[in-house]
Amino acid sequence: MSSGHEAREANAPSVIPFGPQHPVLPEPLHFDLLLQDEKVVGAVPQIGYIHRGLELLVEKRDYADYVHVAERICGICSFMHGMGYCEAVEGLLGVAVPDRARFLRTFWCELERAHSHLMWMGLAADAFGFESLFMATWRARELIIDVAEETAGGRVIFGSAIVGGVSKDPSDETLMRCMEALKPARDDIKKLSRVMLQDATVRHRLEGVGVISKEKAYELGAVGPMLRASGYDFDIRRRGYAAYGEVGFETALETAGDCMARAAIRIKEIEQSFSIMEQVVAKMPAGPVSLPIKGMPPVGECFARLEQPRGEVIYYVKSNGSRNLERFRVRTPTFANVPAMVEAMRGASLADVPTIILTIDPCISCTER
Amino acid sequence: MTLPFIVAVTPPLFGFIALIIKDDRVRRFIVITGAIAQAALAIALAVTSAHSLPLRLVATLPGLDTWILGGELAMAAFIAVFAVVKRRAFPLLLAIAQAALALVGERWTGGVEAQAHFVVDQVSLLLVIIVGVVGGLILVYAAGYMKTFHEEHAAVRDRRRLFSFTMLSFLGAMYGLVMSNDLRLMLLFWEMTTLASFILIGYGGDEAAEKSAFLALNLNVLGGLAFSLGIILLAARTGSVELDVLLAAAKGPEAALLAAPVALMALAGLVKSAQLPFTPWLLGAMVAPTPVSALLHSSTMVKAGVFLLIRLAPAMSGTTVGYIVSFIGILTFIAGAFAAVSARNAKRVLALSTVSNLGLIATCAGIGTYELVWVALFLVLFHAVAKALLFISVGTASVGTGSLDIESMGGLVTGMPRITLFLIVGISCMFVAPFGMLVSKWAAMEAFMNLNSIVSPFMIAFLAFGSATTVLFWAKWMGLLLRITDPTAPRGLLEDKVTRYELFSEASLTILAIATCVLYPLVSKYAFEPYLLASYGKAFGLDRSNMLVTVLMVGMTVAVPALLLIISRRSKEGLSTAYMSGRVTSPGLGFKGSKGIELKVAMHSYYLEGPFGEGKILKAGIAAGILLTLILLGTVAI
Amino acid sequence: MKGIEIYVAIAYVILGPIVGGLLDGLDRVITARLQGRVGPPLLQPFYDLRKLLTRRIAPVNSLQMPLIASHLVFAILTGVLFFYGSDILLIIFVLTLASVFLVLAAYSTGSPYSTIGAERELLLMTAYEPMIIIALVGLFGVAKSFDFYAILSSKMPAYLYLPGIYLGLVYVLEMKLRKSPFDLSTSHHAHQELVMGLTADMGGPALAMVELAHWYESVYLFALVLLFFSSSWVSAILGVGFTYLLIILLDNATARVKWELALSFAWIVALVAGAGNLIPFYLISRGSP
Amino acid sequence: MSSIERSPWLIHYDASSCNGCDIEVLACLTPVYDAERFGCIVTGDPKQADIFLVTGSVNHLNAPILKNIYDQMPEPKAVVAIGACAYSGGVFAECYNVAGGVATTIPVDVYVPGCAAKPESILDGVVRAAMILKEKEKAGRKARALARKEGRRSPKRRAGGAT
Amino acid sequence: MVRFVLKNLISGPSTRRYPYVVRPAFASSRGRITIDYPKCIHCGACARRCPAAAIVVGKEPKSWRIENFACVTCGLCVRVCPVKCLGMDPERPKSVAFADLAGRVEYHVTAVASEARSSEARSGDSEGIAGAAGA
Amino acid sequence: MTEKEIQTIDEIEPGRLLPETDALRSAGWRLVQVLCISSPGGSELSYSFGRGLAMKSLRFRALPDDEVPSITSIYPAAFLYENEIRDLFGLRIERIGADWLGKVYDVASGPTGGGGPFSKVTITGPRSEGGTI
Ligand code: NFV
Ligand code: SF4
Ligand code: SF4
Ligand code: SF4
Repeated sequence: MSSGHEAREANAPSVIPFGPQHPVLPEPLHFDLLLQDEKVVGAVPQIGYIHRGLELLVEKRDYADYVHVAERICGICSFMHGMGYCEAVEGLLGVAVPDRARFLRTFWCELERAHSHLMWMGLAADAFGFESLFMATWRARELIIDVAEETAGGRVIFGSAIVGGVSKDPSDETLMRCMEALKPARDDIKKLSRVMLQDATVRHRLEGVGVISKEKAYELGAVGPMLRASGYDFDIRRRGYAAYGEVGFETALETAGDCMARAAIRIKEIEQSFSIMEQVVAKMPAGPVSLPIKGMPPVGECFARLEQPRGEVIYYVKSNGSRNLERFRVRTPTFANVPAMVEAMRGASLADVPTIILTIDPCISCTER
Repeated sequence: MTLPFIVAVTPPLFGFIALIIKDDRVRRFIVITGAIAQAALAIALAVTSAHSLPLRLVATLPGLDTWILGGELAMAAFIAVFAVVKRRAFPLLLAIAQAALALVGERWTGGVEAQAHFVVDQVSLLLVIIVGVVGGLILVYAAGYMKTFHEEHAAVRDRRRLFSFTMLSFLGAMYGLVMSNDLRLMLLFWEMTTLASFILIGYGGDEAAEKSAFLALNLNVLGGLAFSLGIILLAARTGSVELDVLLAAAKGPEAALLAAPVALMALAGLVKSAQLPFTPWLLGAMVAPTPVSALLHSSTMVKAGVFLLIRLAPAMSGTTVGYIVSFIGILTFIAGAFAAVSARNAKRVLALSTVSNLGLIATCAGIGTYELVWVALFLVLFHAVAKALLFISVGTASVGTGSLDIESMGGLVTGMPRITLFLIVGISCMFVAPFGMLVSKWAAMEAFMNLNSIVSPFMIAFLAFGSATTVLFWAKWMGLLLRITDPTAPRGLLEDKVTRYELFSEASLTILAIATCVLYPLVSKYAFEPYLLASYGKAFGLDRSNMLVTVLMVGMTVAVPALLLIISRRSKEGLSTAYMSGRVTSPGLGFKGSKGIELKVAMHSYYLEGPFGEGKILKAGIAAGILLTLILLGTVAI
Repeated sequence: MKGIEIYVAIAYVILGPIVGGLLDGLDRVITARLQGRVGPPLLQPFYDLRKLLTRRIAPVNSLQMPLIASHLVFAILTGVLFFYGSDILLIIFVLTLASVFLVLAAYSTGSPYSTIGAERELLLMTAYEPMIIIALVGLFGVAKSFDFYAILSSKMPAYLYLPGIYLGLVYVLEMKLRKSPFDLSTSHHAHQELVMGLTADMGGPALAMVELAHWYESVYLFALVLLFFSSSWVSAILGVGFTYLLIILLDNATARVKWELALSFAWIVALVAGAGNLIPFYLISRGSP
Repeated sequence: MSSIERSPWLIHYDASSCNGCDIEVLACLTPVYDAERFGCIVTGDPKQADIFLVTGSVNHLNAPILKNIYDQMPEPKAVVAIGACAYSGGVFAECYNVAGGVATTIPVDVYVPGCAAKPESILDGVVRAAMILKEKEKAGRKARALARKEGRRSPKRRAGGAT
Repeated sequence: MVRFVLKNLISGPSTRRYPYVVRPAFASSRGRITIDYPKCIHCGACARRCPAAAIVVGKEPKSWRIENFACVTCGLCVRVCPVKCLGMDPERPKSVAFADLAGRVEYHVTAVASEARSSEARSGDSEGIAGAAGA
Repeated sequence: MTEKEIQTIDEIEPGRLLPETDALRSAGWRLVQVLCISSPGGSELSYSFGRGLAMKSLRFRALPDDEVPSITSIYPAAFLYENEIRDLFGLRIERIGADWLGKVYDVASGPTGGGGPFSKVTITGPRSEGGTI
């Protein structure tokens, strides 16, 4: 049988298993990596480790209760999953949520975006071996998380979205106080962004790595920061769902299309989130935060589209008139970004693999559901 | 007849017998007997003459210069015939030039009477022993290897009789060369080695072999021409053709006159030792069967080149010629080391490392202080033993794995545990303290430091970079050998084709390699220091306590791992599996990859084409080498 | 002549790990503080080591443990020779020997992460060796000796003559001590592309030996730094302390670089800061005997 | 005697968690919670880990991986199952690709409640697991001593010649 | 970054020294479900709607129990209870060793009809990590 | 605030998929999602395309034994959607650019007799052994 000696073809690449258990990947994901020295000449991903099949669960849950499952599609973009599901169901029902609920939803969306982007920044820093930057970003993130817990009741799974509105109603004073409490985080983030964007070693790791051109990004269906970093202006918030029609913000854009550009986009968006939150708190209308939802949903279907931290997400619900929906489906941003990620990986070096995987800010949990 | 003479003629004598015997087994017996006999004679010569060095011998052959001339012309004719048969114009031209030069030169060198035709001193004896012992072991190895070689390569015409003859004669020529004091004689032997190597490199008989053989021939004959021109100039200017006279004169007022002849002879040495820009011939010579490579790289041919350079060291020391030679040497040293990083063919790695090490020897010889000559001599010794061991072990390994690609030696420790041990010892000797080559490099650094010249920091910097790089490719190779992907696999499955001749030579060389590392302080004390004292008036040896440290460390380096290995011999059931990112692993590191496809981990070493691409480094090196060579020739013209 | 040296060398064997462990522990505390954390207790490295030694884990193959143990033995031996006053240039080569054993141990496992770690460690060795050699040559230039004690007692403020070389040495010490930005082959933080790289297949006692060897190594590496500040006690303490903090600070203020940069930068540093310092220094001091 | 509780090294594997518990595990390392105070290091390498933190539920694809990581950890070891998913599958218990909690595949030593589990809870769990490890180590030592007394060699003695 | 980390060094760690210092939970935190058991009418609505199947309501004999480790604290049961006897306590439940889980059902924060106790009463049984970390 | 205008859904003949998709691509639309809904009588596939903030879908029904052509020749990035649908719904999709060989999620209740966990198709004929799921 094996003599311990391996016959080799000249110049054949090395084959190594990358993942599913890999400290640099917070989530299980496997690649068959083909390497020449440290250059990646092939990467075949394998997913499925987190696949739960939760879309099918909609057939077993009351359509209104399913939001608690939807929230747990992912613990990072959890609130928006809950809310997106709600938006889709509300569209099906043809109801409009109260104004205060719209504003609170916007507030939490942006809170989530900020914490997600900061989390990403930390993980990315960790992936390229910048431990203290990781520590610093996550420390700033804790302040955001505290605000989430205080206003919504949960640290990562906010749990405040329900069909017809929101389940928590933090007082205006609480919100103001929270905005105040976020100040130090904002200051820290400003400093850390400078490190992220200007430090020589970080630039060495990010600049020119994993470049995707504008055309390619569009073509491959990339969304969110991935697309905007290549210079394509696309932000579903422009559709003005929730309270986005009533706040001002500028779409963050970069043109380089490399890892650094994606980092820059996210950094800009953190600040943008804070500014939207400020506007929302300032304009917060009074009133109820939810509508009573009764009865069965009508037969029909509805799409809802939201801008998640990682990009556009598309929810689809279809009802056959019973308490249980017939089909629920979510097309998550990472799902759309995977082809672009595989493209970006081409010709990278092994040390870039984590960086590139992380700059699309992958969420496998969202992707596999 | 004196012993030196017997030593020199014994190998060709056995060669002749081998040439006429058809039966394989009888011939093998003859060759092995010859190998052992000449090795024994070489040792005997060393032992008996140790007290009375240097021996000065006068050849009593009447009409010696006519014989020499006849020999030169015969060889030129031989080359010419070959060139015509193979339809190659350049070698023909060279042959004609060689003959012409010999005839024309006769005017100056013809009547010169030599005081001593042969001088045997410590340096000669060092080479004699290397040629005898290492060369002899290679011949024993060849007896086993060539049989397997022809079984495996049915396409190659079996010309083993010629092979044995040439190999043995090669040793004879080397003996003559290293003992010659009369430069005309030295040139004659010099040309003989050129011719012998030409035949051996072309042994395979195919296109590539022929091409490489002619490349080697062309460059070395060119070198020979320079040599011959140098002798003529020497004779014309000083009226002498003797090496010791030359060296003595180099310290006197006539030194300036000698610059040109020394430069020309050094050039010949550089060619033969495959320094840049002449390196390609040695790299091309890889096509020859392994014993030939082993012979060319360790005890003969290239060693003849550096031998001449070391001989000339006192004359080059402090002169422009010397500096140029040392720059060519250090350039070759670093280029060879860098280029070896990206080489995948085992023999090529060895060849590049040879080139690199010879570069260092040339550097030392070019600067030519007594300390550096000490270093150079040790480099010659350590390199000869270790390289021979490596080449022949690689040959054996390649038969087992069916490839010369070092990648195919991955995990060789399982398939060929004994050969792996030999290779490990050989590799260790090449790059890691406290083994020979590194001790020499260390001594070289100290010597440069003591040199207190402006070139010192440059040389040290080059040395530092070069030797750091050697770690890269040697350790990589070593790691590759030890890679165990399946610890439960049975051992030694690939060793069935290994003959006992091969094992004998390899084991002997392994022991010899370690022995030289242990015994080198003695060699220094009893051989090199007296020599240096005689020719420089000063002796050099490393600080005794440091030498002792290195010797003790050799002991530890061998003993500690061996001891630990023995202690840890346990049953195999207690082994765990390698870390595979959580993947469940089947024996031999198989895993279920993406899409459910079964894969096996395949790890390849780094070859770093980017920074260390062999092609571009050699190209740059050759360009720089040509420039330096032109400068060298320029000094001749001036 | 050799009297006190033997005792120092013996003291090193006994106290080396204590000093090395404390340096490591202090490093972890300082690092934590730099990151705004409390960090582990100062003695944490010793707890870790003791724990590792009690863990029971089978090796991956029969070569692994002997090779790792050899690594430890030769790491200690390097230090012993160092403090015994052997030629430090030779010691640096022995140091390479010790590292080679570790690299071979990693290779022997055949596992992908260990192997890549080993390759990278070799690259790092290639990267830092020239600079270390040049540093020693510089020290030789100052003290005209390769003996630790001779240099120590030369009372020359080497850092004044060799500022470039000192900086270059700090630069490559980051590599030798496996600190960011050069912790490519293995690192104490798992979040890197190679898992633990070089040490990926070492657990329990195997890792303990590697750690121990690392402590032993760090002691003489800092002793090497000491040689630059040997002019007085005050400067020695300040100099080494400063260097230690500088290394930790750099560790915390940089991302991990890729091997291309590590190699080319280390070489450039060796050439510019090292040789660039050496050559003028050599020219100036050539006149003096 | 035992030092394992002073230096519990962690390995984390995300079985099929929603990331909620995962990022809370990571949060434990960051300045506000700083698990290193207890001597914890997160190592990615099972061979160096003492405590196995698992988040999320098990499915047939990740079960062998969990098992493999568990097997590669040296004895004694402890498993901490974090979050509702790791306990029972949480809200996903009924999904077709969820086999259940971590205990369906490897023995669990500590459960940490929550969805997502809070960092404080995770720290609780880790420290608890460290105590359990200490007990296990003691028990193991006793068993080995007993075995030695009886003249048998414990079958799981460490192979390797270093110590 | 150098300046940033040096500032950290000076301003001291921002670590909350849990378990020695325990920050009180936010009032709105989702910690764990509590029950005002006497009010419960055993209608089973909470159990039916619970997405994690964490509540089991027994009709005969009457009982109500919750597995805190399966509960995802979504609060749905609180919202659907017709008599509003369920509540959300911001304090989180403690982690538990497997052995305890099997042997001591209290950790399920269970209230059985015969011994109508709120989960609150049981929290004292669970061991925090204070003791452990202090060791 | 879900706007109805994003739900332009064009019902097409199954055979028109490739030409229509091609036309959309030429018009600058990009693929944003593929949706499959299974019912006992067959599957309904919706291919959604986006341009700016607008979205429109092509929809057709595929009978249990229909072979659906892959659109990876037009939109290579569609491979993930198609692999997923094939694995989860047991639909036959032909010539996917990057084929995951039925292992994209590698689900436990893998394709039994051609169905997938999401499949509600009642299959008759040769592939019916697995029955409905
Ligand atoms: N939807 C969603 Fe996501 C994804 N992908 C989002 O930002 O994180 Ni888990
Ligand atoms: S327990 Fe909750 S937060 Fe944790 S992984 Fe499961 S769903 Fe996500
Ligand atoms: S819903 Fe309320 S009343 Fe009904 S069983 Fe549950 S706790 Fe009791
Ligand atoms: S909070 Fe949610 S998960 Fe917990 S018991 Fe109530 S309904 Fe069930």
